[in-house]
Amino acid sequence: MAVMVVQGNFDPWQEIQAYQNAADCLPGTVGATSVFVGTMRDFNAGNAVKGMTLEYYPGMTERQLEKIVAEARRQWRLLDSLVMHRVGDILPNDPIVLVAVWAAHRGDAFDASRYIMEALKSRAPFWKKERLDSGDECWVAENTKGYKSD
Amino acid sequence: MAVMVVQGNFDPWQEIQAYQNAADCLPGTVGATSVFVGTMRDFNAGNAVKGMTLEYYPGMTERQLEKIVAEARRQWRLLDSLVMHRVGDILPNDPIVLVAVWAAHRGDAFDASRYIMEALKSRAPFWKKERLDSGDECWVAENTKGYKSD
Amino acid sequence: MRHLSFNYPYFRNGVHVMSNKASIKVRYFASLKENLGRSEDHLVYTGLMTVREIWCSANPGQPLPCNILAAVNMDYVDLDSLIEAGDEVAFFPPVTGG
Amino acid sequence: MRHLSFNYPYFRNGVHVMSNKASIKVRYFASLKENLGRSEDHLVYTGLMTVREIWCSANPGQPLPCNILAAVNMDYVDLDSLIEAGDEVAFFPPVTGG
Repeated sequence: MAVMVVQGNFDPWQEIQAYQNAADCLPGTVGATSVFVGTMRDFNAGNAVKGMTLEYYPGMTERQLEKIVAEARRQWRLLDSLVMHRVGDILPNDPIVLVAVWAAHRGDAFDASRYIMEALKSRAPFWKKERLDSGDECWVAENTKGYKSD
Repeated sequence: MAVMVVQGNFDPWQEIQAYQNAADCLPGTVGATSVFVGTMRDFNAGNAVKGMTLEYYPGMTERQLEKIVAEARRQWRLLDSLVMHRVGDILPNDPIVLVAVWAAHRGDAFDASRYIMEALKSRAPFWKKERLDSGDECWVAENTKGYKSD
Repeated sequence: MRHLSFNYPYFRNGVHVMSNKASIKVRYFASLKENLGRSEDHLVYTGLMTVREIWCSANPGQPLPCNILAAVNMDYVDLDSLIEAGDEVAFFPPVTGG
Repeated sequence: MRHLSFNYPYFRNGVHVMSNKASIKVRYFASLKENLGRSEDHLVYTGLMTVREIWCSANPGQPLPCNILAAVNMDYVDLDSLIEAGDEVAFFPPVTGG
Protein backbone atom coordinates (compact mmCIF):
# COMPACT_ATOMS: atom_id res chain seq x y z
CA MET A 1 0.00 0.00 0.00
CA ALA A 2 2.69 2.47 -1.02
CA VAL A 3 2.21 6.17 -1.70
CA MET A 4 5.15 8.04 -3.20
CA VAL A 5 5.83 11.60 -4.27
CA VAL A 6 8.78 11.49 -6.65
CA GLN A 7 11.21 14.01 -8.08
CA GLY A 8 12.51 13.09 -11.52
CA ASN A 9 11.15 10.91 -14.29
CA PHE A 10 9.93 7.38 -13.63
CA ASP A 11 8.77 4.50 -15.82
CA PRO A 12 5.35 3.40 -14.53
CA TRP A 13 5.54 -0.07 -16.07
CA GLN A 14 8.92 -0.80 -14.50
CA GLU A 15 7.67 0.52 -11.18
CA ILE A 16 4.68 -1.82 -11.31
CA GLN A 17 6.87 -4.79 -12.16
CA ALA A 18 9.28 -4.01 -9.33
CA TYR A 19 6.49 -3.43 -6.84
CA GLN A 20 4.70 -6.63 -7.82
CA ASN A 21 7.87 -8.69 -7.64
CA ALA A 22 8.56 -7.41 -4.12
CA ALA A 23 5.01 -8.09 -2.90
CA ASP A 24 5.20 -11.57 -1.45
CA CYS A 25 1.53 -11.77 -0.60
CA LEU A 26 0.28 -11.20 -4.12
CA PRO A 27 1.10 -14.36 -6.12
CA GLY A 28 -1.89 -16.61 -6.61
CA THR A 29 -4.39 -14.31 -4.93
CA VAL A 30 -4.56 -11.57 -7.58
CA GLY A 31 -7.12 -11.95 -10.31
CA ALA A 32 -7.31 -8.32 -11.42
CA THR A 33 -4.88 -5.45 -11.70
CA SER A 34 -6.18 -2.06 -12.73
CA VAL A 35 -3.70 0.64 -13.61
CA PHE A 36 -4.04 4.27 -14.55
CA VAL A 37 -1.17 6.37 -15.83
CA GLY A 38 -1.51 10.10 -16.40
CA THR A 39 1.04 11.61 -18.76
CA MET A 40 1.83 15.17 -19.75
CA ARG A 41 0.31 16.23 -23.04
CA ASP A 42 1.95 18.82 -25.26
CA PHE A 43 -1.35 20.60 -25.76
CA ASN A 44 -3.77 21.90 -23.15
CA ALA A 45 -6.87 23.97 -23.88
CA GLY A 46 -5.55 24.87 -27.32
CA ASN A 47 -2.08 26.00 -26.22
CA ALA A 48 1.18 24.28 -27.11
CA VAL A 49 2.89 23.44 -23.84
CA LYS A 50 6.68 23.08 -23.55
CA GLY A 51 6.81 21.83 -20.01
CA MET A 52 5.40 22.27 -16.55
CA THR A 53 6.36 22.52 -12.92
CA LEU A 54 4.42 20.60 -10.33
CA GLU A 55 4.30 22.11 -6.85
CA TYR A 56 3.07 20.19 -3.81
CA TYR A 57 2.65 20.53 -0.06
CA PRO A 58 5.19 18.16 1.51
CA GLY A 59 3.51 16.24 4.29
CA MET A 60 -0.04 17.13 3.41
CA THR A 61 0.19 15.64 -0.06
CA GLU A 62 1.34 12.25 1.21
CA ARG A 63 -1.20 12.41 4.04
CA GLN A 64 -4.09 13.08 1.66
CA LEU A 65 -2.97 10.35 -0.74
CA GLU A 66 -2.86 7.88 2.15
CA LYS A 67 -6.33 8.92 3.27
CA ILE A 68 -7.70 8.40 -0.24
CA VAL A 69 -6.15 4.92 -0.44
CA ALA A 70 -7.57 4.09 3.00
CA GLU A 71 -11.03 5.19 1.83
CA ALA A 72 -10.72 2.94 -1.21
CA ARG A 73 -9.70 0.00 0.99
CA ARG A 74 -12.79 0.49 3.12
CA GLN A 75 -15.09 0.50 0.08
CA TRP A 76 -13.58 -2.32 -1.97
CA ARG A 77 -11.70 -5.54 -1.35
CA LEU A 78 -8.14 -4.74 -2.37
CA LEU A 79 -4.98 -6.79 -2.01
CA ASP A 80 -2.50 -4.00 -2.58
CA SER A 81 -2.07 -0.62 -4.24
CA LEU A 82 0.65 1.71 -5.45
CA VAL A 83 0.29 5.45 -5.98
CA MET A 84 3.16 7.49 -7.41
CA HIS A 85 3.03 11.17 -8.30
CA ARG A 86 5.72 13.26 -9.90
CA VAL A 87 6.66 16.74 -8.69
CA GLY A 88 9.12 19.34 -9.99
CA ASP A 89 9.90 20.03 -13.65
CA ILE A 90 8.14 17.85 -16.17
CA LEU A 91 8.33 17.50 -19.95
CA PRO A 92 5.64 16.46 -22.43
CA ASN A 93 5.15 12.70 -22.56
CA ASP A 94 6.51 12.24 -19.01
CA PRO A 95 4.34 10.21 -16.64
CA ILE A 96 2.79 12.40 -13.94
CA VAL A 97 0.78 9.93 -11.93
CA LEU A 98 0.50 6.16 -11.53
CA VAL A 99 -2.32 4.42 -9.70
CA ALA A 100 -2.17 0.61 -9.56
CA VAL A 101 -4.63 -1.56 -7.66
CA TRP A 102 -4.47 -5.31 -7.13
CA ALA A 103 -7.60 -7.27 -6.23
CA ALA A 104 -9.08 -10.74 -6.48
CA HIS A 105 -11.93 -9.54 -8.71
CA ARG A 106 -12.12 -7.02 -11.52
CA GLY A 107 -15.05 -5.00 -10.22
CA ASP A 108 -13.09 -4.01 -7.11
CA ALA A 109 -9.95 -3.23 -9.11
CA PHE A 110 -11.75 -1.03 -11.67
CA ASP A 111 -13.86 0.83 -9.11
CA ALA A 112 -11.02 1.45 -6.68
CA SER A 113 -8.47 2.67 -9.23
CA ARG A 114 -10.94 5.17 -10.64
CA TYR A 115 -12.02 6.30 -7.19
CA ILE A 116 -8.40 6.90 -6.19
CA MET A 117 -7.72 8.87 -9.38
CA GLU A 118 -10.80 11.08 -9.06
CA ALA A 119 -10.14 11.73 -5.39
CA LEU A 120 -6.48 12.50 -6.12
CA LYS A 121 -7.49 14.97 -8.85
CA SER A 122 -9.87 16.82 -6.54
CA ARG A 123 -8.12 16.60 -3.16
CA ALA A 124 -4.39 15.84 -3.34
CA PRO A 125 -2.46 19.13 -3.05
CA PHE A 126 -0.58 19.39 -6.33
CA TRP A 127 -0.50 22.45 -8.58
CA LYS A 128 0.55 22.63 -12.21
CA LYS A 129 2.22 25.63 -13.79
CA GLU A 130 2.55 25.33 -17.54
CA ARG A 131 5.28 26.84 -19.71
CA LEU A 132 3.73 27.71 -23.06
CA ASP A 133 5.44 27.84 -26.43
CA SER A 134 4.81 31.59 -26.38
CA GLY A 135 7.11 31.90 -23.38
CA ASP A 136 4.25 32.64 -21.00
CA GLU A 137 3.84 30.69 -17.79
CA CYS A 138 0.46 30.04 -16.30
CA TRP A 139 -1.07 28.12 -13.46
CA VAL A 140 -3.67 25.55 -14.44
CA ALA A 141 -6.87 26.90 -12.88
CA GLU A 142 -8.79 23.72 -12.21
CA ASN A 143 -8.86 20.05 -13.14
CA THR A 144 -11.44 18.81 -15.61
CA LYS A 145 -13.94 16.25 -14.39
CA GLY A 146 -13.41 12.55 -14.88
CA TYR A 147 -17.05 11.64 -15.41
CA LYS A 148 -19.29 12.98 -18.16
CA SER A 149 -22.17 13.31 -15.74
CA ASP A 150 -20.25 15.64 -13.41
CA MET B 1 -5.13 -0.96 -32.30
CA ALA B 2 -3.70 -4.45 -31.90
CA VAL B 3 -5.59 -7.57 -30.87
CA MET B 4 -3.51 -10.66 -30.13
CA VAL B 5 -4.22 -14.21 -29.06
CA VAL B 6 -1.01 -15.59 -27.61
CA GLN B 7 0.33 -19.03 -26.75
CA GLY B 8 2.79 -19.04 -23.85
CA ASN B 9 3.42 -16.69 -20.99
CA PHE B 10 3.79 -12.94 -21.51
CA ASP B 11 4.71 -10.00 -19.29
CA PRO B 12 1.93 -7.40 -19.63
CA TRP B 13 4.10 -4.48 -18.46
CA GLN B 14 6.84 -5.26 -20.95
CA GLU B 15 4.25 -5.64 -23.70
CA ILE B 16 2.80 -2.22 -22.89
CA GLN B 17 6.24 -0.61 -22.90
CA ALA B 18 7.14 -2.21 -26.22
CA TYR B 19 3.82 -1.29 -27.80
CA GLN B 20 4.01 2.29 -26.57
CA ASN B 21 7.57 2.71 -27.79
CA ALA B 22 6.60 1.50 -31.25
CA ALA B 23 3.53 3.78 -31.48
CA ASP B 24 4.84 6.91 -33.16
CA CYS B 25 1.59 8.78 -32.94
CA LEU B 26 1.28 8.60 -29.18
CA PRO B 27 3.95 10.90 -27.70
CA GLY B 28 2.58 14.22 -26.55
CA THR B 29 -1.05 13.41 -27.31
CA VAL B 30 -1.68 10.86 -24.56
CA GLY B 31 -2.90 12.16 -21.24
CA ALA B 32 -4.39 8.96 -19.88
CA THR B 33 -3.54 5.28 -20.09
CA SER B 34 -5.88 2.77 -18.50
CA VAL B 35 -4.74 -0.81 -18.18
CA PHE B 36 -6.40 -3.96 -16.95
CA VAL B 37 -4.56 -7.21 -16.37
CA GLY B 38 -6.37 -10.40 -15.48
CA THR B 39 -4.23 -13.06 -13.84
CA MET B 40 -4.88 -16.64 -12.86
CA ARG B 41 -5.71 -17.13 -9.20
CA ASP B 42 -4.87 -20.34 -7.37
CA PHE B 43 -8.33 -20.45 -5.83
CA ASN B 44 -11.70 -20.37 -7.56
CA ALA B 45 -15.05 -20.85 -5.83
CA GLY B 46 -13.35 -22.47 -2.85
CA ASN B 47 -11.25 -24.96 -4.79
CA ALA B 48 -7.45 -24.97 -4.99
CA VAL B 49 -6.54 -24.76 -8.66
CA LYS B 50 -3.27 -26.15 -10.03
CA GLY B 51 -3.58 -24.85 -13.55
CA MET B 52 -5.95 -24.37 -16.43
CA THR B 53 -6.27 -24.77 -20.15
CA LEU B 54 -7.78 -22.00 -22.23
CA GLU B 55 -9.53 -23.06 -25.41
CA TYR B 56 -10.55 -20.59 -28.11
CA TYR B 57 -12.11 -20.45 -31.56
CA PRO B 58 -9.34 -19.36 -33.94
CA GLY B 59 -10.67 -16.71 -36.26
CA MET B 60 -13.85 -15.98 -34.38
CA THR B 61 -12.01 -14.99 -31.21
CA GLU B 62 -9.87 -12.40 -32.97
CA ARG B 63 -12.88 -11.21 -34.95
CA GLN B 64 -14.97 -10.67 -31.83
CA LEU B 65 -12.11 -8.90 -30.02
CA GLU B 66 -11.73 -6.56 -32.99
CA LYS B 67 -15.44 -5.83 -33.01
CA ILE B 68 -15.39 -5.01 -29.31
CA VAL B 69 -12.46 -2.62 -29.79
CA ALA B 70 -14.25 -1.00 -32.74
CA GLU B 71 -17.35 -0.50 -30.58
CA ALA B 72 -15.23 1.16 -27.90
CA ARG B 73 -13.65 3.46 -30.50
CA ARG B 74 -17.09 4.56 -31.63
CA GLN B 75 -18.20 5.38 -28.10
CA TRP B 76 -15.06 7.07 -26.73
CA ARG B 77 -12.18 9.13 -28.09
CA LEU B 78 -9.25 6.73 -28.06
CA LEU B 79 -5.75 7.19 -29.44
CA ASP B 80 -4.75 3.54 -29.38
CA SER B 81 -5.43 0.22 -27.69
CA LEU B 82 -3.84 -3.16 -27.13
CA VAL B 83 -5.68 -6.36 -26.28
CA MET B 84 -3.77 -9.58 -25.58
CA HIS B 85 -5.28 -12.85 -24.44
CA ARG B 86 -3.50 -16.01 -23.50
CA VAL B 87 -4.59 -19.47 -24.69
CA GLY B 88 -3.31 -22.97 -23.95
CA ASP B 89 -1.93 -24.21 -20.63
CA ILE B 90 -1.74 -21.63 -17.86
CA LEU B 91 -0.36 -21.69 -14.31
CA PRO B 92 -1.47 -19.69 -11.25
CA ASN B 93 -0.15 -16.13 -11.25
CA ASP B 94 0.20 -16.09 -15.06
CA PRO B 95 -1.40 -13.14 -16.86
CA ILE B 96 -4.44 -14.21 -18.87
CA VAL B 97 -5.61 -10.97 -20.42
CA LEU B 98 -4.25 -7.47 -20.97
CA VAL B 99 -6.38 -4.52 -22.06
CA ALA B 100 -4.57 -1.19 -22.49
CA VAL B 101 -6.22 1.97 -23.77
CA TRP B 102 -4.54 5.28 -24.58
CA ALA B 103 -6.56 8.50 -24.69
CA ALA B 104 -6.18 12.24 -24.25
CA HIS B 105 -8.51 12.29 -21.25
CA ARG B 106 -9.01 9.93 -18.32
CA GLY B 107 -12.78 9.56 -18.61
CA ASP B 108 -12.43 8.01 -22.07
CA ALA B 109 -9.57 5.76 -20.96
CA PHE B 110 -11.35 4.44 -17.87
CA ASP B 111 -14.70 3.91 -19.60
CA ALA B 112 -13.25 2.25 -22.69
CA SER B 113 -10.94 -0.17 -20.88
CA ARG B 114 -13.75 -1.36 -18.66
CA TYR B 115 -16.14 -1.65 -21.58
CA ILE B 116 -13.63 -3.76 -23.52
CA MET B 117 -13.05 -6.04 -20.52
CA GLU B 118 -16.74 -6.58 -19.81
CA ALA B 119 -17.50 -7.23 -23.47
CA LEU B 120 -14.55 -9.61 -23.74
CA LYS B 121 -15.74 -11.53 -20.69
CA SER B 122 -19.24 -11.95 -22.09
CA ARG B 123 -18.61 -12.31 -25.84
CA ALA B 124 -15.06 -13.33 -26.77
CA PRO B 125 -14.99 -17.11 -27.38
CA PHE B 126 -12.57 -18.41 -24.75
CA TRP B 127 -13.25 -21.31 -22.41
CA LYS B 128 -11.42 -22.20 -19.22
CA LYS B 129 -10.93 -25.73 -17.94
CA GLU B 130 -9.45 -25.88 -14.48
CA ARG B 131 -7.22 -28.60 -13.05
CA LEU B 132 -7.98 -28.89 -9.36
CA ASP B 133 -5.64 -30.01 -6.60
CA SER B 134 -7.89 -33.06 -6.19
CA GLY B 135 -6.92 -34.16 -9.70
CA ASP B 136 -10.34 -33.37 -11.14
CA GLU B 137 -10.71 -31.26 -14.23
CA CYS B 138 -13.70 -29.04 -14.74
CA TRP B 139 -14.94 -26.46 -17.18
CA VAL B 140 -15.71 -23.06 -15.70
CA ALA B 141 -19.47 -22.72 -16.19
CA GLU B 142 -19.85 -18.97 -16.51
CA ASN B 143 -17.99 -15.73 -15.84
CA THR B 144 -18.91 -13.67 -12.81
CA LYS B 145 -20.22 -10.18 -13.44
CA GLY B 146 -17.97 -7.13 -13.36
CA TYR B 147 -20.52 -4.74 -11.90
CA LYS B 148 -22.24 -5.11 -8.56
CA SER B 149 -25.50 -3.91 -10.03
CA ASP B 150 -25.63 -6.71 -12.61
CA MET C 1 -37.96 -28.50 -41.91
CA ARG C 2 -38.61 -27.63 -45.54
CA HIS C 3 -36.19 -28.62 -48.27
CA LEU C 4 -36.29 -25.99 -50.98
CA SER C 5 -35.14 -27.94 -53.99
CA PHE C 6 -34.38 -24.89 -56.12
CA ASN C 7 -31.49 -24.19 -53.80
CA TYR C 8 -29.84 -27.51 -54.25
CA PRO C 9 -28.42 -29.28 -56.17
CA TYR C 10 -27.13 -26.60 -58.49
CA PHE C 11 -25.58 -26.97 -61.92
CA ARG C 12 -22.67 -25.27 -63.63
CA ASN C 13 -22.14 -25.80 -67.35
CA GLY C 14 -24.48 -28.72 -67.21
CA VAL C 15 -22.36 -30.56 -64.62
CA HIS C 16 -23.75 -31.37 -61.20
CA VAL C 17 -21.42 -29.55 -58.78
CA MET C 18 -20.96 -30.80 -55.22
CA SER C 19 -18.60 -28.03 -54.14
CA ASN C 20 -17.51 -26.98 -50.61
CA LYS C 21 -20.05 -24.23 -50.96
CA ALA C 22 -22.83 -26.76 -50.84
CA SER C 23 -21.83 -28.21 -47.49
CA ILE C 24 -22.26 -26.96 -43.95
CA LYS C 25 -19.46 -27.26 -41.45
CA VAL C 26 -20.68 -27.59 -37.87
CA ARG C 27 -18.19 -27.00 -35.05
CA TYR C 28 -18.33 -27.65 -31.31
CA PHE C 29 -16.14 -26.20 -28.57
CA ALA C 30 -15.13 -26.72 -24.96
CA SER C 31 -17.42 -28.82 -22.73
CA LEU C 32 -19.90 -29.30 -25.58
CA LYS C 33 -17.18 -30.79 -27.76
CA GLU C 34 -16.17 -33.14 -24.94
CA ASN C 35 -19.74 -34.18 -24.20
CA LEU C 36 -20.47 -34.91 -27.88
CA GLY C 37 -17.12 -36.64 -28.30
CA ARG C 38 -16.28 -34.81 -31.54
CA SER C 39 -15.27 -31.35 -32.66
CA GLU C 40 -17.09 -31.04 -35.97
CA ASP C 41 -19.65 -32.39 -38.42
CA HIS C 42 -20.03 -31.87 -42.14
CA LEU C 43 -23.60 -31.71 -43.38
CA VAL C 44 -24.84 -31.61 -46.94
CA TYR C 45 -26.71 -28.41 -47.57
CA THR C 46 -30.26 -29.34 -48.47
CA GLY C 47 -31.90 -25.92 -48.49
CA LEU C 48 -32.76 -23.11 -46.13
CA MET C 49 -32.45 -24.18 -42.52
CA THR C 50 -32.32 -22.47 -39.19
CA VAL C 51 -29.38 -22.84 -36.83
CA ARG C 52 -31.64 -24.85 -34.55
CA GLU C 53 -32.45 -27.24 -37.42
CA ILE C 54 -28.75 -27.66 -38.11
CA TRP C 55 -28.30 -28.83 -34.53
CA CYS C 56 -31.13 -31.34 -34.95
CA SER C 57 -29.71 -32.70 -38.20
CA ALA C 58 -26.27 -33.10 -36.67
CA ASN C 59 -27.46 -34.40 -33.31
CA PRO C 60 -30.71 -36.26 -33.88
CA GLY C 61 -32.61 -36.93 -30.68
CA GLN C 62 -30.27 -34.73 -28.61
CA PRO C 63 -31.98 -31.66 -27.20
CA LEU C 64 -30.17 -28.37 -27.73
CA PRO C 65 -28.54 -27.44 -24.36
CA CYS C 66 -30.46 -24.50 -22.95
CA ASN C 67 -27.59 -22.06 -22.42
CA ILE C 68 -25.90 -22.80 -25.75
CA LEU C 69 -24.44 -20.03 -27.92
CA ALA C 70 -24.33 -20.20 -31.70
CA ALA C 71 -22.28 -18.46 -34.37
CA VAL C 72 -22.48 -18.48 -38.15
CA ASN C 73 -19.32 -17.57 -40.00
CA MET C 74 -17.82 -16.42 -36.69
CA ASP C 75 -20.57 -13.97 -35.80
CA TYR C 76 -23.07 -14.59 -33.02
CA VAL C 77 -26.54 -15.47 -34.28
CA ASP C 78 -29.95 -16.22 -32.92
CA LEU C 79 -30.87 -19.92 -32.96
CA ASP C 80 -33.73 -19.15 -35.34
CA SER C 81 -31.63 -17.36 -37.93
CA LEU C 82 -31.22 -18.94 -41.35
CA ILE C 83 -28.01 -20.38 -42.69
CA GLU C 84 -26.82 -20.66 -46.27
CA ALA C 85 -24.76 -23.10 -48.26
CA GLY C 86 -21.08 -22.93 -47.34
CA ASP C 87 -21.72 -21.49 -43.90
CA GLU C 88 -19.69 -22.49 -40.86
CA VAL C 89 -22.00 -23.01 -37.89
CA ALA C 90 -20.59 -23.23 -34.37
CA PHE C 91 -22.16 -24.25 -31.07
CA PHE C 92 -20.51 -23.61 -27.72
CA PRO C 93 -21.20 -23.05 -24.00
CA PRO C 94 -21.08 -19.61 -22.32
CA VAL C 95 -17.64 -18.05 -22.75
CA THR C 96 -15.30 -17.85 -19.76
CA GLY C 97 -12.27 -15.88 -20.93
CA GLY C 98 -10.53 -12.88 -19.43
CA MET D 1 -12.51 38.64 16.33
CA ARG D 2 -12.55 38.01 20.04
CA HIS D 3 -9.37 37.60 21.98
CA LEU D 4 -9.97 35.12 24.76
CA SER D 5 -7.27 36.05 27.19
CA PHE D 6 -7.52 32.84 29.25
CA ASN D 7 -6.09 30.95 26.30
CA TYR D 8 -2.96 33.03 26.08
CA PRO D 9 -0.36 33.68 27.36
CA TYR D 10 0.10 30.49 29.30
CA PHE D 11 2.53 29.70 32.07
CA ARG D 12 4.66 26.71 32.89
CA ASN D 13 6.35 26.46 36.30
CA GLY D 14 5.63 30.10 36.81
CA VAL D 15 7.62 31.13 33.69
CA HIS D 16 5.89 32.88 30.80
CA VAL D 17 6.43 30.49 27.90
CA MET D 18 6.46 31.78 24.33
CA SER D 19 6.89 28.36 22.71
CA ASN D 20 6.29 27.34 19.09
CA LYS D 21 2.97 26.04 20.33
CA ALA D 22 1.81 29.58 20.95
CA SER D 23 2.38 30.69 17.36
CA ILE D 24 0.44 30.04 14.19
CA LYS D 25 2.23 29.22 10.97
CA VAL D 26 0.35 30.28 7.86
CA ARG D 27 1.41 28.82 4.51
CA TYR D 28 0.54 29.74 0.92
CA PHE D 29 0.96 27.65 -2.19
CA ALA D 30 1.05 27.91 -5.97
CA SER D 31 -0.56 30.95 -7.61
CA LEU D 32 -1.66 32.30 -4.22
CA LYS D 33 1.94 32.26 -2.98
CA GLU D 34 3.06 34.09 -6.13
CA ASN D 35 0.29 36.67 -5.92
CA LEU D 36 1.03 37.40 -2.26
CA GLY D 37 4.76 37.42 -2.87
CA ARG D 38 5.55 35.19 0.12
CA SER D 39 5.17 31.55 1.12
CA GLU D 40 4.43 31.87 4.83
CA ASP D 41 3.55 34.06 7.78
CA HIS D 42 4.04 33.51 11.48
CA LEU D 43 1.31 34.90 13.72
CA VAL D 44 1.22 35.12 17.47
CA TYR D 45 -1.67 33.10 18.81
CA THR D 46 -4.00 35.45 20.65
CA GLY D 47 -6.93 33.16 21.36
CA LEU D 48 -9.58 31.19 19.51
CA MET D 49 -9.85 32.25 15.89
CA THR D 50 -11.43 30.89 12.77
CA VAL D 51 -9.44 30.05 9.66
CA ARG D 52 -11.09 33.03 7.98
CA GLU D 53 -9.90 35.30 10.78
CA ILE D 54 -6.38 33.97 10.38
CA TRP D 55 -6.49 35.07 6.73
CA CYS D 56 -7.64 38.55 7.76
CA SER D 57 -4.89 38.88 10.37
CA ALA D 58 -2.22 37.80 7.93
CA ASN D 59 -3.61 39.72 4.93
CA PRO D 60 -5.37 42.79 6.27
CA GLY D 61 -7.55 44.48 3.68
CA GLN D 62 -7.16 41.60 1.21
CA PRO D 63 -10.38 39.74 0.55
CA LEU D 64 -10.18 35.95 0.75
CA PRO D 65 -10.14 34.63 -2.85
CA CYS D 66 -13.49 32.99 -3.48
CA ASN D 67 -12.32 29.52 -4.59
CA ILE D 68 -9.60 29.20 -1.95
CA LEU D 69 -9.02 25.95 -0.08
CA ALA D 70 -7.78 25.78 3.49
CA ALA D 71 -6.08 23.13 5.60
CA VAL D 72 -5.19 22.97 9.28
CA ASN D 73 -2.38 20.61 10.22
CA MET D 74 -2.57 19.15 6.71
CA ASP D 75 -6.25 18.25 6.81
CA TYR D 76 -8.87 20.12 4.81
CA VAL D 77 -11.06 22.38 6.94
CA ASP D 78 -13.99 24.69 6.54
CA LEU D 79 -13.09 28.39 6.58
CA ASP D 80 -15.20 28.83 9.70
CA SER D 81 -13.50 26.12 11.72
CA LEU D 82 -11.48 27.09 14.76
CA ILE D 83 -7.73 26.86 15.05
CA GLU D 84 -5.59 26.32 18.12
CA ALA D 85 -2.18 27.47 19.30
CA GLY D 86 0.60 25.71 17.38
CA ASP D 87 -1.57 24.93 14.35
CA GLU D 88 -0.26 25.12 10.82
CA VAL D 89 -2.82 26.81 8.59
CA ALA D 90 -2.50 26.61 4.79
CA PHE D 91 -4.31 28.45 2.00
CA PHE D 92 -4.14 27.37 -1.61
CA PRO D 93 -6.00 27.44 -4.93
CA PRO D 94 -7.92 24.43 -6.34
CA VAL D 95 -5.60 21.48 -6.79
CA THR D 96 -4.54 20.43 -10.29
CA GLY D 97 -2.53 17.25 -9.90
CA GLY D 98 -2.83 13.91 -11.62
